[in-house]
This record gives sequence, structure tokens and C-alpha cells, in this order.
Amino acid sequence: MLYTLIPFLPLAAFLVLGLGGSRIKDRAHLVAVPAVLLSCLLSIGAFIEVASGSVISVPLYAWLTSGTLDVRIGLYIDRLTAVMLLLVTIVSSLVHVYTIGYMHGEPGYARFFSYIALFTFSMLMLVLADNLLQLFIFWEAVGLCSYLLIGHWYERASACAAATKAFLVNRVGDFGFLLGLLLVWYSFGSLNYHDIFPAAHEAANQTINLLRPLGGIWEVSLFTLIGLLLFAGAIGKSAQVPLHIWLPDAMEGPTPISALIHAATMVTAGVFMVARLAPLYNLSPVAMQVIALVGAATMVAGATIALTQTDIKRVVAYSTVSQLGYMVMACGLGAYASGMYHLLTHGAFKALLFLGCGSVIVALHHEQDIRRMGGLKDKLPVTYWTFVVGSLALAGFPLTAGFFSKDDLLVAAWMSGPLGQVLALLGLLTALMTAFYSFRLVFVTFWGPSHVDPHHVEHIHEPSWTITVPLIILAALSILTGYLGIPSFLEPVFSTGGEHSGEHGAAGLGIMIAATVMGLAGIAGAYYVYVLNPHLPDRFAQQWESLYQGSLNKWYVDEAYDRAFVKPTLTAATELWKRVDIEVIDGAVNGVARGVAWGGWLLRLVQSGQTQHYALAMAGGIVVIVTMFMFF
Amino acid sequence: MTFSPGDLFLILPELLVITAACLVLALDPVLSSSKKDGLAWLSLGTLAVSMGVIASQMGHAAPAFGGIVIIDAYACFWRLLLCFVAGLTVLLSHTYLREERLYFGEYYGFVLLALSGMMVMVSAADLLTIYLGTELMSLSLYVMAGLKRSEPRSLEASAKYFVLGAFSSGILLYGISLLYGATGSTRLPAIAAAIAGRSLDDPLLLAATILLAVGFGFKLAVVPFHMWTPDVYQGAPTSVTAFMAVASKAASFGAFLRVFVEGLGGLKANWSAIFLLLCVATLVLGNIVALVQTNIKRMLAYSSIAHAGYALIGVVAAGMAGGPAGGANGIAAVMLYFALYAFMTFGAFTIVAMLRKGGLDGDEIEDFTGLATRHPLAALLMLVFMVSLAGIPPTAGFIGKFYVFMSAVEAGLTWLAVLALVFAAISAYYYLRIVMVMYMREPVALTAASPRLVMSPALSIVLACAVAGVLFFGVYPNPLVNLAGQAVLTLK
Amino acid sequence: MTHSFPWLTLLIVLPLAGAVALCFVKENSIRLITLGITAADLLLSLPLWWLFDSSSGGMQFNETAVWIATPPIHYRVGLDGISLPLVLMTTILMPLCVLISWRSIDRRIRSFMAMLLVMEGAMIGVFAALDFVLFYVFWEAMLIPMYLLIGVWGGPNRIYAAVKFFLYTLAGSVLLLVAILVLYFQGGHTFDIVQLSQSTVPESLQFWLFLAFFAAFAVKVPMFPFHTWLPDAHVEAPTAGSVILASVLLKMGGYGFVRFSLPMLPDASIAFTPLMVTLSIVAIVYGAYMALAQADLKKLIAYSSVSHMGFVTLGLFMFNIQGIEGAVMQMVNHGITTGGLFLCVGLIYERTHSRQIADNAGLTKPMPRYATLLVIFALSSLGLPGTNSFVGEFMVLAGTFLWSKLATALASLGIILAAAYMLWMIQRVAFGVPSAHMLPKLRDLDRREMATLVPLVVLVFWIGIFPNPMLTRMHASVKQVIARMPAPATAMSPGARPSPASTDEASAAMETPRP
Amino acid sequence: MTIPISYYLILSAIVFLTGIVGVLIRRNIIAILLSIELMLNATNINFVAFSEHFQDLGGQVFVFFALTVAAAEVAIGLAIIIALHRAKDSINIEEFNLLKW
Repeated sequence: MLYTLIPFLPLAAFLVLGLGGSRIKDRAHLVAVPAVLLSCLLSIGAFIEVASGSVISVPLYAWLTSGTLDVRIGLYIDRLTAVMLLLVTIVSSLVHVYTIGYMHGEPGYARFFSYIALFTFSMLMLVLADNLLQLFIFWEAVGLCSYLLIGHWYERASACAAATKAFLVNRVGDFGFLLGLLLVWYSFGSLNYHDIFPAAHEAANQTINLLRPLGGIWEVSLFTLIGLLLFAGAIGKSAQVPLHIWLPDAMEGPTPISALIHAATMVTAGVFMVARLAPLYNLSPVAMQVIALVGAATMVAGATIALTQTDIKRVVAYSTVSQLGYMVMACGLGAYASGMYHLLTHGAFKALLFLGCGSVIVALHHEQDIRRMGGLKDKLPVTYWTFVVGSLALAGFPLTAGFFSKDDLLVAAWMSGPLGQVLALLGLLTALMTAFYSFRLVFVTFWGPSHVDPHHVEHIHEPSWTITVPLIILAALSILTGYLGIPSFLEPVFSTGGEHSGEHGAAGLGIMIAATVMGLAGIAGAYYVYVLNPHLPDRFAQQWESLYQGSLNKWYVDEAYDRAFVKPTLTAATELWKRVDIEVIDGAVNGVARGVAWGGWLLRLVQSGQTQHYALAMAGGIVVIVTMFMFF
Repeated sequence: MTFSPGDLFLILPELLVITAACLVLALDPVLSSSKKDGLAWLSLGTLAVSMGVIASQMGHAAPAFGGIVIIDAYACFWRLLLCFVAGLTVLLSHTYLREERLYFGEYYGFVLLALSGMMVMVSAADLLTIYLGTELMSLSLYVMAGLKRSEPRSLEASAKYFVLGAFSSGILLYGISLLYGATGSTRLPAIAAAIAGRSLDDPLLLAATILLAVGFGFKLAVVPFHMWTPDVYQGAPTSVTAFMAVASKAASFGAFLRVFVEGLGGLKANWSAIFLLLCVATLVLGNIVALVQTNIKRMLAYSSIAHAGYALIGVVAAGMAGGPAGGANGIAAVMLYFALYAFMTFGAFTIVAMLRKGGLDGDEIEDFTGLATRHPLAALLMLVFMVSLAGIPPTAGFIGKFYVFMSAVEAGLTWLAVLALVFAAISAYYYLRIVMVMYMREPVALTAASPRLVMSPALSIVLACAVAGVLFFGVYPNPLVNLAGQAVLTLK
Repeated sequence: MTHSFPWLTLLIVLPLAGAVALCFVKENSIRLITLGITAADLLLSLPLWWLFDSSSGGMQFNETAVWIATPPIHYRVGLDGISLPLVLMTTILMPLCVLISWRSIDRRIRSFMAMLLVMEGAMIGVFAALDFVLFYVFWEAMLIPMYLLIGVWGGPNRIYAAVKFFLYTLAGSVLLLVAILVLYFQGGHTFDIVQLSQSTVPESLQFWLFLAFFAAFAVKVPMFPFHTWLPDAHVEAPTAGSVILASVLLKMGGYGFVRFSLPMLPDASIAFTPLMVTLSIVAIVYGAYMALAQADLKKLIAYSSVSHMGFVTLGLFMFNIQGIEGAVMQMVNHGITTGGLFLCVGLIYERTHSRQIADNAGLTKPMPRYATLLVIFALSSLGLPGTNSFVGEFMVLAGTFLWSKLATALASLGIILAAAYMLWMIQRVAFGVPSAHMLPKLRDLDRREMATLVPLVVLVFWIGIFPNPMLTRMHASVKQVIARMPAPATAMSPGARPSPASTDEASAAMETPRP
Repeated sequence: MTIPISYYLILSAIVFLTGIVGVLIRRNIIAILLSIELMLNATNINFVAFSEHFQDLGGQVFVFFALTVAAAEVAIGLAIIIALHRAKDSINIEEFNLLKW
């Protein structure tokens, strides 16, 4: 099948660059960009074909067969996949192009291209997977790419630490994913979507006693367990509370990566996974509630932290965390289509924002602190305007893509029930914060007096077309994706016979208006605080110092983890090694050896050198033998 | 008592050896010192002829001289082994004596005399003959141990050996006399016949068994009758030590098995209990004390004590096994064990004898430091012998242990096999310490006083024989296994 | 299925003969000749992969000759789907071991290479032997060369490490000898492994025999708490020695369990399952913790071996096809990956003469090729999907899941920790900035060194992406092993439990340790 | 009147034990040698007694051999003692303990 090429073109690019990178060097984009563009075109073809109602399935090969464990690698394209394919290949293509300008002249140019090609391949395989294990394999593979790309500037200690952290935190989540996956296999004897989904309904009432090994009884619904375990993976990958800590740190990587991996595609894999497994999740109200609550918590936490960050990329990163919270919440409330819709629009405008950040950063010679920016709107007009478009979309300004998707999402949440209504209100509150911090960024960065390092002021100019063109395209997409009717396109995939986000009704209209008002209020508030009264932020900070410090320090989650997990683990490792391994076990081993040798020294003394002692020993021997016979 | 000329042919090897011994002793004062080498060649020639004769006698079982001697496959097996070892001893001594400046022609005479005693021991079927053989062997060895008269340690070894040896032969003889009293004969078949109808609890019989066990226990260096061994092995000239450690032990085992299997087979329940006790004590003490030795001859002495312990396992197994087949397996295992043990022990002692420090034996373990760099081949050979002594395949030592343990397991003595193997693992430590010293320590700077290695063609032959035996029988023990299987005594 | 061509004998004899031949060649051609011999052995072994008949669970390429008449001991060799990959792994690794020693071994090169060849012959012999005594001979024969490899060419603390290695493993294996003898008398007076695998031994005796087998195999694996020889031996051994130790010698423990303990002592194996599982899980987690605490690269990898080998024993004692096949996969994979890691450490040690993580920082910049390969092996070691290790670990976990979910969860902790210690190691070694005084020493890999590592990288991905060719060769043999297990153990299979009521019962059977 | 065999046995046992104790406690090597001779003579008593008891000449033959061997043994023993005395001017057995442990 032709569509097999969609993932394998980037793979080919990766292989060429990976093996011959040292020779290709500065011409790396000539390999990578065409490959990704081609695969983008093929994706569009696939999208069109799927849109006509068919489902494409391409079996590739049997990966692993062992008894009932039978895993076959294959491609599966339905509407959900098709949408994701478009998102991934389009954003990837744009990022590829953007990279040409952004990374130009860097020593790791070819390496960088090979990594993003590998990432594109892995991400495509992830969304194309027709079984859970394939999903998991590429789930980890994208994590690997993320790891490699975060650590792209490997000489920077902070980048390396961030890379390690990202991988490790994801591993914690994947721990759950793996167990969930095994539970699915255990329960259904297969990992293939085709087999699982039809069988799911029959197994709906199964329970598992979690305390059986300990002799207790704690019956948990099979699907709750499966759902929660798999969702643990999503918590890691999609940076949900409490495993969100890696994503902001991941901003150590080059900005194109932040746009591609840490905003548009990879981090949304968790949402995609939940949506993909909707038939399973639908069977477990408990798991769904947990997902919704986690999503909501992430949404709020991300937004509150984003309010005070001073690193331009971190603001956007926390915004990503918060937006991912929206999507996950939506999925948790059963509004998968809305979640996916927001995922798509967010992919467009968040990629735009990151690339915009990158443009600013490049222009300022790798300055990322917004307190040393300002007044850039005249010097970087294209960047500025596209950034504003992205921010408007993020803030949910009417008629942008973000407006539609967020409203759709909140309305769907409101309609889903009492829990949904509470969360929808939280969502509205978050929308207010979102608008505020996104425009805080716009105003502080582009407006007002310049705080830029005087050395660089002269050199600030708009970057090359390879950077601006993707910005413009993404700006266009940030508006256009709102008009594509994604929810109704995806609805067949999630057709559980439940709600339809199309029918809004009066409450829906109310939410829509409220969201719009919140967005506008946020923008106005930002304008008031950062443009009209620039001294206000400091006063607020002093007035609510503990809150401000909490937000600024990301609510001390990192510190807490460090104290609760990292340090104890390392201490325990060292102590175990020194106490148990060296002292107890090795001590016992050496002790036995020493004991035997000591026995030797002692017995040796019997050999006194005195002939008569020897004769005495012989006589003693006779006595012993005689005694033996007398008593036994 | 009947006598036929044919009997003379049966003991022809013994006669040859004794004649040669007398010749050597007689010629020694006559020959000029430069021609004394000829005595060695004379001895070797005699031994070669004897071995040929013995080989031709294999497969026949014939009592001679009215039954005081029996030349069967069993006797031939041991006599062959003993002659072979004696030949190696002569070759080793040839170089060793020159290095030690011991120009005694009578040395070879003593070797041959001791050998004739040993050969009598293993072919004897009468306690009297056995006693005579034993004494002939022992008296020669007492003298040989003290041959280095300038060396106080040699003299002391000789004295200790003599005092304790005489003491033990007194005990042995007393045991023999009690056995005579209990059964009315000193002829082994007659003894066996007399025992067959007796109660096992007869105190006289029991006392005789115990005293015989003690007497032989001394010769076999079994704990607690072993204490002379380290001192004598260390003090005696190394070539003599090698001869004692291999030949005298083998001969003693040969006679010992003959007495206890053919004569006292009916008492096997009693004696296997005794030997079980001695065996365990020997294994434990031999191996553990060997661990802490610093003198290699002393260490090898303890090692040979431990090996006697392993061999005793076969005896115990033979005594405790159910049927006659099981008993035969144990005895065959012991015979095989000693045949294989001869190669490795003799090889090890040869290397020790080759190592000279100044004008003296380089017999401290430290003297082996860095041998692998200076004499890679010698170090490699020593490595092979040590590995074999430790019982690690593919060497002869493993085969020996394998059969012994197999007989133990067959006899239901699995726990004994486990214990012995645990101590075999411990023993690996001290054998490998030699390897470690040779291979892993950096050699000290070469000075006049630092150890050096003596080489000569004769020694090469000895080492070649030893290492070939160790490796060949380690890889393909079949011929020897078959030989032992054919020559085995049956325990009724 | 018999082949007229004596493949296995040649495989065993060629290196041994080579070792002897080395004594007579010129000093400057030793390396090349050794390489030639190992390469020839490799080439000789490759056809077996294709000649192997995957549909048969029995032994193939059999050769039999009487070795000792009484008791009947035969020279009997053959391969099945379990030993075939291990033999191939050995032959693949040996040329690499020669290559890695090319320059790093500069004294007594002749003896060193001879030892390597003897090791190779003995290792192949262990995997191919079908007579228990023959197996034991090969098994023990490896000790001495390994002892010398560590003790003569090792690091500063080599003597202690060598002696510890030797005594530890010897002490373990002496009991094996007794067990072999007992089995001979109880299992029909034969040492034939195939026959013994079909005979039945009384249950009470199985208990003791299992313990004896356990002593030998658990030390070799090494299972917690018999693992302390491993860090010392690995650290002090020369690189080639570490590779052989980690890649092949450790496998013999696992191989012993699957070849002997399981089929010969099925009842005892099942009775001991809770203990074995517990020890395996402890090893997985504990080994990982130990690895976290290390500042020495080799020690870190050594402890990671303890952790990884825990998966092997865990999988074996699941008695289901996923578990056992996963365990065999894991053995091969661990051989490749850990072998690669040790080779990497050896290469850097040649340059900086330090194995301390702190001394070898920031290698990517001066040594990009090296860093790439190191990262690949590290990622494989932490079980990244797409690399070989994931296949084995996943299958073992899948097999374990059928037995107990709790055990699976605990074992999976090892995967998190593996990521922690490996990535932390990478972060410190590959990334960052090299110290100025080390920089001149850090030249990138040359062709020979690339040739040493690249084959393993290829295997890492080949097995990771196409594990099925190896698995298909295993199925029939593993099924035979499982068929030996008493019924309850094999009854479990996933997906066959439609009704909720039966779920509970079945999970009860799974969660509670079997009697 | 015949003396019961047990009388001889008891006598020989006493002589034998005396010999053993002598070996164990005397310091002079010659004295030790004499004690050993006592042990051998105890044996001879046994042999003769049993020989008489069984009416079997074998025992008496054994005695002759034992005496001969004992003589040889003494000869060698004395030679060793002379050598010892030359080396160390002493025949106290306690002074010969270079070889130990």
C-alpha cells in the first residue's frame, strides 16, 4: 500500500541522515524536508480516502509470536488516525522548514534533522498502530526522540538533566501503561483493537480482586483497572498532574522541538490514546471520572503557574500543560471528539506560539527571559502579528480556532453531567487565566519599552523566510482549523450513542458567552496590568507573596519529588549497597572464608613439632575409635 | 608348604628388583663417583624389565609359595604402578641428587629396596608377608628421609618418621597377633573363612580390626595418625618425599585393601564405620590445615592427607554398599584414584624439586612468585598439576574424584559426597594459591639468591610422563578405568 | 534428525585446537590467528541457524560416541531451540572479544588468546553437551581460564576478584556433581540429558536435587543473594573477560535452570516457584538499586546484570511459553547488550585509564561515534522498545502476568529503575563537557573498534525489530519443556475466561503461590 | 596344668601398654626405642601363646621374623640416633622440633 510510505519516508530520511550524517552535514534538510512533505501529501490523500467513509488497514509483519501472545505490526487508518496524521505531518513539515532557518550553522544540524525525522516516523507509527503494543512501542520511541532532542545541546548540564527527567518521568507513567497493556492481553488474549473492542462489552462486569495476594478483598472493575493503568501512561506523556513536571524542563531543547514534540504532537499522544481506547474507557465510569479530575487539576495548575513565569518558553509550556488538561478533561467527560478538536486547534496555535518564541529567541541571540525583552513589535512585525494570532486563539478570542474548540469543549463538559458542570466552571476560570497570561506575554515581549541587552538591539531583525513562512501558515491554520467541523467528522469514531456536541441548547449558548467574556476579560486585564499600569505586577507580587512565590516556583512540586523520591532512592541505593551488599552479604561470604582460614590456623597449632604429641594423637585416635564401638 | 619353580617366575619382578638393589649397593663403593650415574641406568633398566614381566602376568591369578603370596590382576595393577613411580623417582633423583650434591649410589639401592617391599606388600596374601613388606619399605624410607645428613631438618624428619613408624608397626603387629589369635591363621583366605562364621562383636576380632586400622592408618596418613606426614614430607629430600607421597601411600593402600577386603571382608560393617570416622576427620583437617601453609612441601603433605581422605570414601562406600558389585565399584574407584593421584602428585613434587633457591630447595610458596614469567612452561605444568589436584576437569584429578563420589552416592553416602565436595572446593583455594602466586604476582627482581629452576632431560621425561598422564587420563580415562575394573578385589 | 557433518564437534574442537596451535606461532601473528580462528568458528556456526529445523522440538545436529564405558558416559552433543541462540551468541561475541583485546592486552598475549579460545570451546561445549557428565566437564573447565583471565590480566584488585569468582562458582557447582550422580542412580542409570529429562524422580528427592542444582545455577546467574562475586569479577576482569563473564557465563545459570531443573525436576520446580520468583524480583529491584549507587562504570553494568538476569529466572519459573521464551530471549539479549556495554567501557578505559564515571564526562563532543554506540547500548539495556531487551523483558512480564499481577508490577519497577541508572550514567558520561586534561586522550573510535561494536548494534536492532525468527526456532523446544510440567502449571492461558465467575477462580489460581 | 590363654593375653597387654606409655613419656630416644621393643615383645608373647593354643607353628615362625625385623629396626634406629647426636649433641626427642605447623 502506498500509505505505508507515510511513516517510512521519514524513517528512510532518518536512516540516511543517521548513517551518513557526517558526510551530509549542512545539506541534511535536502533529505529530510522532501521526505516529510511527501508523507504529508500522502496523509492528505489518506485523509480524503478515509473521509469518504472507508477504513484503511495495512498489515505489515508478525513482530512477535509466542503462544497466545501474538503481536503483528500493522497500519490502521480511520478518521481519528487520519486527523492525527494530518496534524503530525503538517506541523512536522512546517517545523522541518522552520528548522532550516533556526538551526542553520549549528554543529548538530544533520543530527537534529535525523532526530526529528525519526520522531515523525515514530509519531506516525504511534497514531497508525492497530494494536496496543505497537502503540506502546512507538509511545516509547517518541519518548526517546523527545529525550534525544531535549538533550540536543548535550554540553549544557541543564539540557541533559531535563532530558533525563523527561524520560524518567515518562517511564513512571509507562510503568502503568505496560501493566494496563498486559491486563488487556490477559483479559482478552489479544492486543489488537479489532479483537479488544468487540470483546469489551461482554467483559464489562468483570472484576479483579486487587488484594488477593495479601488475602484481602478489594474488587475492582476490570475496565477501571485497565483504564487507570493505561491512563498512567497518558499522565506521563501528556504531562498531566502529577507527572507534568518534565514538560516545562523540556524547554531546554531547541525551540522547533518544543513546537513539534512538546506542544503539537507527542504530548497529545495521551489524549489520542484515551480517545482511541474510548470503547474501553466508556465501560468504566470510575476511570473516566479520574481522568476528568486529573485533566481539570492539570488545567488549573498549569494556568496558575503560567501566570508568573518569566521564561518565554516556560510560559508557553505551562500553557501547554494547561491546555492538555482541557483535552484530557474533555475525554474524561466522554467528549472525545471535543478533546480531539481542541487537540488539533491547539496543535496549530501552540506550534505557532512556540515557533514565534523561537523567532524572538533567535532574534535576541538566545535570550529567553521576558524581563529582558519588550518593544519588539516594530522590529519583528511578522513574528509579532503571528504571535498575536496564536495568543488570540489560545485565549479563545471569537472566531479563532481556539474559540471554537474551547467553547465546544466546555459546552460538551457542561452537558455531560454534574461533575462536568463543576469542571466546566473551572474551565471558564482557567480560560480567564489563559487569556491573561497569554497576553501578558504579548504585552511584555512586544510592547512597552525595550529591556533588551544593548549589544543586541542593533542586530534585531526579522529572521529568514524559512522561519516566517511556517509562522504565517500556522497563523492561518490557527484560524482555519476552527471551521473544519472536526467534531462531527470524528463523531462516528466515538459513536457510543451518547451526547452530540452539536446540540447546544440554551446552557450551551450561556457557556459560549461566558467563555468569550472570560477570554476578553483576561486580555483586558493583561492590558490593564501590563500596559496601563506596569507597576501593578510587582505590587501584586508583594501583596500576595506566598501565592506569587508558589506560582513562580511551580508550587514546589519538583522540590517535593526531589525530597520524596529522588533523594530517598539515591540514599537508599547507597545505603543498601554499603550496608547490605558489602557488609552483610559480602561480609558473610568473606566471613566464611575467614572462618575457615581461622580454623586452619587453629588446627595447625596441634602440629606442635613434638614427636610424642604425634604419638599421643595416635593413641588418642585409638581411644576414640574404641569409644565409638563401645557406645554406638 | 609346597614350592614350585613356577612360583619363582611369579615373583620374578620382585626378585629382579631385589637383585638390582643388592647390585647397586654392592657396586656403589667400587665405582668412581663419575660412573655412579650408571647405577641409575641400571635401576631404570631393571624397572623396565620388571614392568614388562608384570604386564605379561596381568590377567592370571595364581597363589604362590603355598598362598603367602598371590599374583593376581590386583597385585599386578599396583606393582605396575609402583614400578612406574619408582622409575620416575630414579629419573627425578638423578638430577636432584646432583643439585643437592648427594653422591650416594646407595640411594638407588634404597629406592629399589623400598620398592621391593612395596611390591611384596601388594602381592602378599599372608599377614606375615605383608608385615615383612611393610617393614622393608619403611626401613628403607627411614634411611632415605635422612639422607641429607648436613641438613638438620632432614635428620629430624628421619628421626620422627622412624620413631612414629616403629611405634605404629608395633601397633600393627599387635593387631596382627590378635587377629591370629582370633582366627588361628595369618593367611588371608583362612582368616576370611574363620570370620565368616563368627559373631561380629567378638572383642578380640574387634580389637584386632581397630589396631590393624590404626597401623595402616599411619601408613596411609589418615587423621589422626597423619601427624608425621607434614614434618617428614617437609624435611625429607624432595625426591624422597615424592616417592613417599606416591609409592608408599599406594603400596599401603594396596596392602590395606587386600587385608580388609580379602581378609576382613566379613567385618565390613565394623571397619567401614571406623573408616567413615577417619575419612571425615581426614577430609576436614587435611584440607583446612593445608589452607594456611606457607611451605609448599608441607602444603602438599596436607594435600596428600586430604587425598587419602578422598580415597577412603571409596573404601567406606565399598564397605557400606549393598551388593558385591557396589563394593567392587568402591574398591575400583580407590585403585583408579591412586593411579591418577600418582601422576599429579609426582608431577607437583617434581616441580618443587626443580625449584632451587641458592643451593637449597626453593620450597616456600613465596618462591614460586612470578614463575610464569620466568619459566612459562614449568608454571603451566604446575598449573595443570594443581588443577588436577583440585579435581577440576578435564584433568585426571576430576576423574578420580568422580568415581569415588559415584561409589559413595551408589552406597547411599550422598551426604559424605557432599561434604567431601565442599572440602574439595575449599581445597581449590590452596591449590590455586600456587597458581595465583605463579601467574598473578609480579616476579621479584632476579638476584643470585632468588629462586631458579633446574632443568635436565631426565626431569623433562618425568614431567612429560606426569602431565601426559594427567591430561590423557583426564580426557580419556577409559583404559585405566577398565584396568582397575578388571583388577578389582571382590568383597564378599 | 541427524547430520552426517560433525558441526558441533568442529565448533568445540576448532578453538581448542587453535589454543594449542597458538603455542607454536610467531609472537606478532598471534592476534590475527586468534581472530581467524574465532571468525572461522563463527562462520562455521552460522549455517546452523538455517539448517535448524524449527518444527522439531528435539535435539538436532546430534553426535554420539562412547567416551567412558563404565559408567556409560558418552560424548553426546546436540542443539535445540534453546541452546542454538546461545551458541550463536557465543560464537558472535568471541571475535569481538579478540578485537577488543587487540591493543589493550600487551603482555602474555599468547596465553591470553589461548585462554580466550579455551573458553570458547568450553562455552560452546556447555551449551551443546547432551551428556550430564560432559556438561559438567565443560562447565568446570571454564573456571580455570576465567580465573586466569581475571587474575593475570585484570585490574588492581584482580587476585581477590579472581579467587572470589573461582571459589564462589566452584562451591556452587560441586553440589551439582553430587546431584548428577544421584540423578544417575535414581533416573535410570544414564547420564543422557534427553533421557533424564523424560524420567521421573521421586518428589522428595527432587526437592534436594533442586537445591543442589540451584546452588550451581543460582551462583552463575547470579541470583540474589549469591551475586557478590559478580561486581568484583566484572570490574577487575579485562574487557574481554568481562564480556565473556557477562554475556556467556551468566547465561549458563539460566541455561542450567531451563535445561535441567525444569524438565528433570518438574515437581520441585513448581514447589520452589514462590521462592524463585521472590528472589528474582528481589534481584531485579535490588540489582537496580545497587547500580544506582555506583560511581564505577563497570560496577554499574555489573549490577545491572544482576537486575537483568532477574528477569531470566523470573521468566523461567513461570512455566508458560511467554515466560520461558522471554527468558531465553532475555539471555541472548543481555549477552548482546551487556557485552556491548562492557566493550564500550573497555574502549574508554583504554583511553583514559579510568572507569570512574566522574573521570569520563562529556564524551559526545570528542567521541561522537563512541557516544552514539554507548547510548544505543544503554537504551537497549533499559529496555527501550525497538531494541532487543524490550522483547525479552516484555515477554517475561507477559508470562509473569499470567502467574501474578503483583509480581509483574514489582518486576516492572526494575524497568523504571533501569531507566534511572542508565540515563543517569549517560547523562554523566556521554553528555556534558569533558575535563580539560582528559580531552587529549579522547580520540574517537577507529575502524577496528567500530568493527567490534557495530555487529552488536546490528543485533540489538535486528532482534528488537524482528524477534520472530529467533522465537520460531524456540517454540517447539520450549513447548517440550512446558509439557514436562504437571498439569496445573500449563493450564493457564489468557483470554480463555469469558464469564466473570471463572475470572475469580482463575485469578485465585494465579495469585496464590502453588503448593 | 595348663595356663589359660587369657593369662598370656593380659600379660602381653600389660607389656604392650607399658611400651606405649614409654613411647609417650620418655624423652630419651633410646628409651623410646626400648619401649617400642617392649611393644614388639608383647606381640611375640601373643604369637607364642596363640601358637601353642592352636597347636599351629605359624605363630612361632612369625615370632622369628618379628625378632629379625625388630633387630633391623633397632640397627637403623641406632644409626639415626647417632646421626642425631652428631648434629645436635643431644638425643632428647623434645629438642627436635624444627619441623612443625
